[in-house]
Amino acid sequence: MSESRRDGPATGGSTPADSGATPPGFTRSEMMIVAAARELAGQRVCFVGVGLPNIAVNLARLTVAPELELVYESGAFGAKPARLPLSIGDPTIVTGATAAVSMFELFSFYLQGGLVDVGFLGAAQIDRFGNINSTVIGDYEHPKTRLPGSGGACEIAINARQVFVIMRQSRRSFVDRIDFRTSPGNLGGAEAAARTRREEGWLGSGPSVVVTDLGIYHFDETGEMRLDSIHPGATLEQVRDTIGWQPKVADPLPATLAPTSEELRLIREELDPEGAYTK
Amino acid sequence: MSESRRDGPATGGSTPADSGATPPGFTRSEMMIVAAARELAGQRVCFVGVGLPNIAVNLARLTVAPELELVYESGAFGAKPARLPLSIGDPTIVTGATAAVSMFELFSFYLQGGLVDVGFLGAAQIDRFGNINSTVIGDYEHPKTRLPGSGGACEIAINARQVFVIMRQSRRSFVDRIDFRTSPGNLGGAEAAARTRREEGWLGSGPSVVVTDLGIYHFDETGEMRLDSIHPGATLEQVRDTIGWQPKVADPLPATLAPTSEELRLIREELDPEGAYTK
Amino acid sequence: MVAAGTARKLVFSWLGNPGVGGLHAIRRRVEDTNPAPLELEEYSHFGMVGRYTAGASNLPFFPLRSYFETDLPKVNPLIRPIRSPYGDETVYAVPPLKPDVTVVHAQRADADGNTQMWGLLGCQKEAAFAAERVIVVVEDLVDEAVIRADPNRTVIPGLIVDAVVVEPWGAHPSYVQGAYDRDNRFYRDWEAISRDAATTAAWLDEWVYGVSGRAEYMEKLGAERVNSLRPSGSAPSGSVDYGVYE
Amino acid sequence: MVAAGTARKLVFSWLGNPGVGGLHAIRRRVEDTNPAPLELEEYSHFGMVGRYTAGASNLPFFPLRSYFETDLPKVNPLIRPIRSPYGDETVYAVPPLKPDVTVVHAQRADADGNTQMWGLLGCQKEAAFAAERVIVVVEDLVDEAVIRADPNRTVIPGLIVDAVVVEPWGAHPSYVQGAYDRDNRFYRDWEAISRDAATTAAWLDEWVYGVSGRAEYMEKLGAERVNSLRPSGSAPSGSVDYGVYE
Repeated sequence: MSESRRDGPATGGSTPADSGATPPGFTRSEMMIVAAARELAGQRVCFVGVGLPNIAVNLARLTVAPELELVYESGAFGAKPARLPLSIGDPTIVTGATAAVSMFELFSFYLQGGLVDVGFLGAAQIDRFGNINSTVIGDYEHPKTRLPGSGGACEIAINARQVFVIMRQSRRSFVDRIDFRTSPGNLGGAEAAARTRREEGWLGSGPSVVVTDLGIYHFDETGEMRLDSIHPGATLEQVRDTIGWQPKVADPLPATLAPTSEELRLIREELDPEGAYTK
Repeated sequence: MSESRRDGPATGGSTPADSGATPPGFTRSEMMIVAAARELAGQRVCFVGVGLPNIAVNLARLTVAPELELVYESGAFGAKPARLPLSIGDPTIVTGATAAVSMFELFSFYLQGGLVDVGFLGAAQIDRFGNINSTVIGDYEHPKTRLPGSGGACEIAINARQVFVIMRQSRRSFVDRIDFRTSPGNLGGAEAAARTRREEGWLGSGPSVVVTDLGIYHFDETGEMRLDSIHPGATLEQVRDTIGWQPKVADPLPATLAPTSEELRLIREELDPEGAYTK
Repeated sequence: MVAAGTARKLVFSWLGNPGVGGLHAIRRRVEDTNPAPLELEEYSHFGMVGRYTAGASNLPFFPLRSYFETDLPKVNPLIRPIRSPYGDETVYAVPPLKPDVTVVHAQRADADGNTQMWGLLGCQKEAAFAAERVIVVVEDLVDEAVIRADPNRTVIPGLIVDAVVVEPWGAHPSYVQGAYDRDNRFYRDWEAISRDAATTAAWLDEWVYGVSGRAEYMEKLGAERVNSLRPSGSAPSGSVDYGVYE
Repeated sequence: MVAAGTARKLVFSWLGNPGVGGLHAIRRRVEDTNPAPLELEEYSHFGMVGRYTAGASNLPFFPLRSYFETDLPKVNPLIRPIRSPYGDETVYAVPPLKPDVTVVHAQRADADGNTQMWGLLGCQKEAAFAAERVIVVVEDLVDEAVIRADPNRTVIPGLIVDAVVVEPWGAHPSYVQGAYDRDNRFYRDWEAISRDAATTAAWLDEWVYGVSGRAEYMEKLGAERVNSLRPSGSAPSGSVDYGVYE
């Protein structure tokens, strides 16, 4: 992640708004997507998950990261989709791409081979150390909610050089204890995680950013999430109400720069005219 | 191997000639190539080794086995070479082939996956049980002659459903003990070989025919080579003089049918006009 | 098949309506065992790719760097650690998967089943080589000469194909690169249809049991909708030269 | 490099003059340690393919069904048995190979190194992904649009390419599918040249040290010989349609 980008909001942003209302002009989902896209500045190869990562990464390609090479687990490298694909299995991913390869090749040579800089994931549950659940809510054998499962998320978390997460925060999603560990984050803390990664020969250094509808989190030296930027219109109270633990908060806490009119235009007119991601 | 083919020479052949001279009209090499090609009648998928197998298999495709699918370890399946390739890395193998694939795919899915009916090999040394050496003559560390090595021969012998061998016989090549086992045949005998193949999960059932410039050998129930047909012009004395053990000989011993004029025409005019294989 | 109750067990790595949401018919069977429980054997994507690769290669296992420090090996005892014979490193292994039948959809095949595809390849090749039987469904049946003109484009050789079904639009509501688009409306509609067992059953009655085959199904979809799925233009690959070597 | 004495060790699966015979320069070094001994690390073809695949995939080993009951594991202790975690089956493993440099020859690449090839692919892809550095030598430098028009034809992405060398006829005496033929005369002549250290040295003086580069080398070969290597006709792949999806 580029430092200038990371410092951007701190120097250029306004102070957090007191009101919990969404400011006029953009939605919380739009702010989340824009914030996530900006985090990709300076990155080269990004493995794109289904759902919110898909629109964030495509926005980044059109704005802060024109050189970004998009990898879709379905088997495309260097994709330049002419429209936002709803699914990661979509013909627009292939037409005009640099390479269309088998999933064996994609997972073996690109991901496991260490060529992916950022794995960009969504999730149903996350804990303070960035461990992720996308498998079940409740007990595995008799789940309350059966979720889609790993897809490629398990190996992306282990083999991508770093992991970005984008998800809406709530008491059900930001939990003290995830019900199932689908993708490892910083395990029980930074020190143990670093040792495990070294001993088990992981290429990845784990999660580095979580972008939600309320703010942007990075991971501190203990391996725990810390709120480093709060979105315009969001309050600390809202943040605390939607997290199942006492979150660490940067001090001072800058406000995320609001979406620019160009970022909003790209989302609304080019990427998601039907509002599938931004409702 | 088709039974009619196998019995062919016995019913239709002449008795062995007394004279050791090559009969007029064809060379020993031509007889060897023709005999080897005929053994391929009824086969579907043949993995073609470099050298003599290459011309024998291509002759078979033009005569007794028009449906034969040629697999070249360099990565071609269903090759229809418009000329005889000198090497297995030759563009004529690809133009007009059914598929051109990576060596990973060829060795993994086609060979190891069990789709190859016949692996057709040449060799420098062979013993009575069909074990093959194509690595060194003499000691491995300080060889008298350093040979090319396995190439694909090692895994072909293990994974092809059966193995055909074509080689000129001599005291140096048909030996009591090979100097190095590059490709396993019937090991120390049929019974032990069958047990080993079962226990180690081999797909192949080992060598089934050896064609030389003097005759055709199959393997009997003990797993040992037996001379089942002698080429016109060759004598039993010549056979025994060029084998490093007391060879088993079928009784009665039929003579191999001489090459037909069409077989000779194909070799001389279409496959090997420069005589690279038939000198 | 899950909704219709004909599937007993799923071996899988992802269960979703891509880009839309969950799969309610599966959720009903897993969460409520309605109408019957559904057995699950769960991997990640790479795990499934490895399973097909081992199946196609006749290997007893396939090694991969995944599953470290996750709960997947705990709920699936077939995901097992394996130690490298070089150094003391341990990775995970998955067992071979050899489907009874693999069905592949492709752009074209010849009468012998030699099949070519372009676009996303997934793990269709590995799944085909791993299978006991292979059925290829194609948009176009072509002459053998078309296949042999571009041997690097061949993904599945006729050698392993048991049947070729010529069924244009056979992949709907999914897509075929260059032929038609993904029918996103279908996936979005499915979200509402599949939420309820009764509406799901009604849909099956109308669209599966109620049509004689693919042709009637496409006719029922209507020409306007079908035509809207055609690509807006062509994007030719261009031709390369293999050369004549005689 | 073996003849010139600059190579110290060979890691290999086959040492021959394809279709012609042995390699005398190697034989001299191995049999007579002349001019110096040559260290050998020997596998089979599939073993080498497995080594590159493990290197490209960052796997600590690659399993394969080969080497059973042969002498190869005895002379190469890096070929090791590995037991399957499913049942009690044992297969063999080879260790990853990560070349310092992989040099690949291909028909075409764009300026970013995105490389396409057709014809026999060997294990060039695996060797490239396994390598620390990749040099691509191509017949033609093409526009990025040519590559992107046919993404399934891309074998090596520019992402892993360090240098693109545009050198027509750069594969001589070998061939390039569709561009020129294998110069079999060269391989046959080499048999006699390489039989003797002195004639080998003279050849190196004339054809390697004595020319300024590939262009002079081709000129020295002569137009007649070069022209005789061109394919006798063209064999076009034909074009397929990826479709525009906007």
